[in-house]
Amino acid sequence: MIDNFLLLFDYPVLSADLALNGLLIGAVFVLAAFGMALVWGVLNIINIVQGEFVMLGGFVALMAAEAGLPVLLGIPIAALALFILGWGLYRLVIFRVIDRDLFVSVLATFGLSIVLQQLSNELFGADVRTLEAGLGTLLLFDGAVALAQIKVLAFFLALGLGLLLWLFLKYSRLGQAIRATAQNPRAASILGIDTDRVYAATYALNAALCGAAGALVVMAWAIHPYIGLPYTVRSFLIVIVAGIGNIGAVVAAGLGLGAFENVAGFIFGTEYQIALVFLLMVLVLVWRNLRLQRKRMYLK
Amino acid sequence: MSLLLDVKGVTKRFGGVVANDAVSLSVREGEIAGLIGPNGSGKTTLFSSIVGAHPIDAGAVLYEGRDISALRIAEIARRGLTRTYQQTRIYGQMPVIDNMRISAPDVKEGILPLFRRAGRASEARARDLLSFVGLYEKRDLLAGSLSFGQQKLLEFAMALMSEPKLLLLDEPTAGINPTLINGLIDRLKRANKELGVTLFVIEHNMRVIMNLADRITCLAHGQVLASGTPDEVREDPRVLDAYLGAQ
Amino acid sequence: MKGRAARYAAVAGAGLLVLAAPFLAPAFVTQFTFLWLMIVFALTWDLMGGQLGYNSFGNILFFGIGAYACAVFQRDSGLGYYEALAIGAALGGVLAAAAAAFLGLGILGLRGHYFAIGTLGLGIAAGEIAGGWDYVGAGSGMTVPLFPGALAARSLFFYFTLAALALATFLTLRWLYGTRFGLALNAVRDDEDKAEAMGLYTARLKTAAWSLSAFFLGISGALAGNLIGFIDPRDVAFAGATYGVWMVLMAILGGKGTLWGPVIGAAVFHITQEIFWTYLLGWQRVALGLLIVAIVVFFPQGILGTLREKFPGRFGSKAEVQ
Amino acid sequence: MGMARRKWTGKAGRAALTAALIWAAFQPGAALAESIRLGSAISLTGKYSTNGDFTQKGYDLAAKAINERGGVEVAGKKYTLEIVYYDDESTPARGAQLAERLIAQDGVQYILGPYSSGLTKAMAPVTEKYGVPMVEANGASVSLFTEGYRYLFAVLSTTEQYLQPVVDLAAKVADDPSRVRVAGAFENDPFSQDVQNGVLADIKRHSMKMVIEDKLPPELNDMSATLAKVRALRPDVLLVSGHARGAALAVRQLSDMRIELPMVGLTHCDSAQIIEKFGEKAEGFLCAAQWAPALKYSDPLFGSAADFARLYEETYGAPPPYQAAESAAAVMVFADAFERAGTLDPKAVRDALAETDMMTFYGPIRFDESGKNVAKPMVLYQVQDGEYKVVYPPEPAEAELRYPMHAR
Repeated sequence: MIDNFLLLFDYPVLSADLALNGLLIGAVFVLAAFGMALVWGVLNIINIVQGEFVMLGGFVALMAAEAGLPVLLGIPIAALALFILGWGLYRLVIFRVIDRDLFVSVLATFGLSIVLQQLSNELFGADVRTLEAGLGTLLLFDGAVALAQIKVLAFFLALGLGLLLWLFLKYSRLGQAIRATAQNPRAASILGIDTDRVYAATYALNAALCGAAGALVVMAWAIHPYIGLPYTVRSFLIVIVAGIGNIGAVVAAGLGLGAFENVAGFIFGTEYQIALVFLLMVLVLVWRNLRLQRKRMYLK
Repeated sequence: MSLLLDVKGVTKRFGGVVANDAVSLSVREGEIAGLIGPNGSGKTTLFSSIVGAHPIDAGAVLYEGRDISALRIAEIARRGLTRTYQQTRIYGQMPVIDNMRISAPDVKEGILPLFRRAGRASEARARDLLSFVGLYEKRDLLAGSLSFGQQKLLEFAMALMSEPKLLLLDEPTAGINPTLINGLIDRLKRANKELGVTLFVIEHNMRVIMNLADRITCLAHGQVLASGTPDEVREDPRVLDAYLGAQ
Repeated sequence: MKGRAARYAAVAGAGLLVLAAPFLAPAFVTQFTFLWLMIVFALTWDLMGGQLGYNSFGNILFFGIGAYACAVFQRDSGLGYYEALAIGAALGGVLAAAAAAFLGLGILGLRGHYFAIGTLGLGIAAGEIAGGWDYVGAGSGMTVPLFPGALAARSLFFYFTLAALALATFLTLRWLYGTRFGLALNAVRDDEDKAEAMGLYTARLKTAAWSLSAFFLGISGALAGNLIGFIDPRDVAFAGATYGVWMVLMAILGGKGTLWGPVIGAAVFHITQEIFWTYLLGWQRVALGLLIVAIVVFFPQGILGTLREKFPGRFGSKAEVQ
Repeated sequence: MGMARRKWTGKAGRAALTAALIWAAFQPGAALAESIRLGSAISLTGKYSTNGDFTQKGYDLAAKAINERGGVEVAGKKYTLEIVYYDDESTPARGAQLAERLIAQDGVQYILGPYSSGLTKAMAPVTEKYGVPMVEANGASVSLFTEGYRYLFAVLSTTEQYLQPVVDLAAKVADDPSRVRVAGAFENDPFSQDVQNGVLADIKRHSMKMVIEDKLPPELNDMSATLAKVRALRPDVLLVSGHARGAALAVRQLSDMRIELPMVGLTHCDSAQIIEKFGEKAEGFLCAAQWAPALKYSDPLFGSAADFARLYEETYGAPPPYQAAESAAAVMVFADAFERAGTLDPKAVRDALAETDMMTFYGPIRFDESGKNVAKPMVLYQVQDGEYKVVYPPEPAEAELRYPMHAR
């Protein structure tokens, strides 16, 4: 651990490498976190199946590429496929848990996540899978920092999609209906908004965002059927740090988490990387709660 | 009569909104004090400030001569200062009688007394208080299945069970069947006289509070507008203005 | 009283059955032993989730602490098998309870789903840390000492120790729920702010409940580690995806917040699960996931809760006197 | 009312069905007089399910081949082989429970091993305590053979031998072995930790220097932190052991990050299908393997190693990874032991297993005291022009080592 730390001083450019690579994967976390914030804010459920949407998005992109389609086309295809899946899941299960205790939705979506994991295991096998987008590598600082171009592309695509989402929520009719429902579902339904439809669309939109994120993950990193939970936790972590309504903060928190993970994983050892993410989440929760407790309140 | 509660210049802000602005008032031992004011005048916020549900921004709350404004709600409750809520709060998934049992005064001593068998006297007192508010027949029902008015009475009984010195009641007659209100006023008075509980009551119903309270304070826009005997307050033109202006 | 006599007879009958079961169906001893373990899981979870209203996804943490503490003690103490196991199990229970008390300082201040997710994070992080920590064998896990006696004796030994643990847990909780401590737990569950405003020591209550839950789980971990014979950090000790979730499910399936619900839930779940594993080879977890969804969506009250709603007279709810 | 009644009959029906299922679940499977039942709990789901699948295919192929030849002859009577499977979900706790179940409930008296050292470690105490022989083909961890198990037999070479050849080769090509700098990334599980211990001993022997020693998490999906270190320190040799995942990620990310090293040694290349997946990028990687189709071993059942590969490919549509080959060999070992024991008594079969000395398409099999196969060496492939070529040891080597790896 100390060795690793000293190494950073011996090779300062290493920190740039780690931090940059971390920022790039952070953009994908941001995308999934957008979706989580959306579903949390509008439907008031915590969607544990989030990470499985990411994973499935990856497999859809993989299948599309194996079917001979251009690799990058996998991103919209994954988004579309997951949109449909999200809509279907809403109609089958999610609508039944919306007005219930939060714990019910946590457990129900957890059940769904087990189902999707195992189905993917049966359908696609348990291997790590990656997809070659056929792009090159960007070398910076005389080759001391290498960034795969696909990661850079993923970064900008993720941020671009985030921007699109923001525009969509702000200016489109459906987006406005979503925001109205988030603020006050009863008032929205009195005003003639079909809240059930809004819920379905929101949930499907979330799935689509995760699907696109998954397609980027399989192209730039790797996926396997059991990759989901860490993505769910990361989304959750980002949302509780940033707050539900604040898109800028979500971006900052997501990128920060990516960089933190990579640097911390380097210093403490990759075997502790997941532990660090989860511990960080616990610490953030407790810290925020303690601060509120000074005001005699608690996290709600 | 000595001062049991002395609120000195209490200010409470929520963001930019000043809910209580340098409020000063007092409650004497053994009396029934009233707190009135139009909607949004900061009455419930003041209650929350007194019992320590949230920190106050300025001023002091003196209870039995000691400043309790830094204490937390449970600490304050243990000293015998308890409140009820406008939106009644009871333990909905527990039977009525268990709501009473867990409100016994010795639960405020710590964890260990909880393992002692509740004394006969305590059980008897729970039953008596339920009879007192007319809920004895319902003692085995889940508290959540009671009507709103009954829950209100249960909460009152629970508060009495915990043997407070000073009980803050937030609109005790709201949601109570109008034909029962006279009975309730009578019970509040009996609780005050017979059990020796000092009462501080927020009330919207003017007839009730004029009938009940020894002294009344009127809040408006977070500030004390007037205080005095019921008659003084009733005839204060500022109070009339505040109510008429607000409605 | 006639009811009392019948009750004594039932208790005696059940006791005899517990004693005789391993001899009646010797092939199933290990299955029964795991059933006792599941009952401990469900009961201890329900103490938190059902009675206190704190839905923990991380109670498996205490199971793992118990398993590791005991295994390390057995490895390093140099005592004989039984002595080391007994002291190790006690140590596991105490350490788990201490961990609960310590972690509770921060975590028990969280409420609702924040508590659920915070504990989930703790459970998973614990597994990952154990998987990287060389002192406890890191990713290679730990093997516990071999049982000194004969094969049949081993099975019976673990059957009876776990049965005793389950019984002790059950009786402790039964006693506890009869005291005002039990009422105080329920008060926190129903309205924590109110409980606090009434002067209850909610923080201590919550810590005490979690520590008690952790104590029994710690002991169960110590015994289960020896029963299984091999402790893997993520898949045995901190098996969040299996035991960790099952304990929640079993309690919910049987009926949260009741004494018998978790016991019934554990039995039904264990049997269902074994059937899935036998007949749905490779698809068992899909079925399990669907079962989870179905349970929480359609029977959030659980078996006992649903029965109480339908037949209040026979299943002890008092909600019908109205 | 009608509704309520229907509900009730539905409930009664469900209850009856459940009862029937429970009853059925607890009936030991009816034993066929003419067959010997082998039991196996393998990973059909979970992180090892790919290799679990190969294991099952290997078992099935061998059982089928033996049965088509008329089965096993024990004391003049012919028996067919039948395998009972359970899914251990890649978790040791489940594996141990299922082993117990196979033996105690299903009455199975011979166990075929699970996939991975971790699972084998969990099941060995169970088979040991019941005195049921287990022949396993996928648990190579050395620590399995230091516990004094008497009923455990492994047809494969143990873990510490996996990457030793790479270290030997590195010492051979270097001018001065003591100046060779080695980097290692090993998954945090029993198998890879043993691989690591094996190479550490050899590295010490050659007085090489270990510059990176990383542990990889089992839920691995990004190696960039380790590889960033590799980029900075430029070691002469990189060793990666992390089952199929580690192999796939190493190939992929080394190329993504443009890191070119003279020598990289991996395990599980063929099950990770690095050639199929990465093509050109896989060139030059060294891969540890228990077996290769190019080897010159043969037996009367399957013919040569190449014949086995052909049969496997005809049956399953893909070439066999070594996991399938060693699994098939495990079944052959059992069949051989049954015939030599001349009885189906587990103790006698155990003694016959201990005496095993046979040649198979997979290689020679002879167990030492601790139950591991000491007769068969490991081989090392290098990916050369899109094919696996055996480059070490010199005896079955098909091609020269390319060094540095990207040289042509």
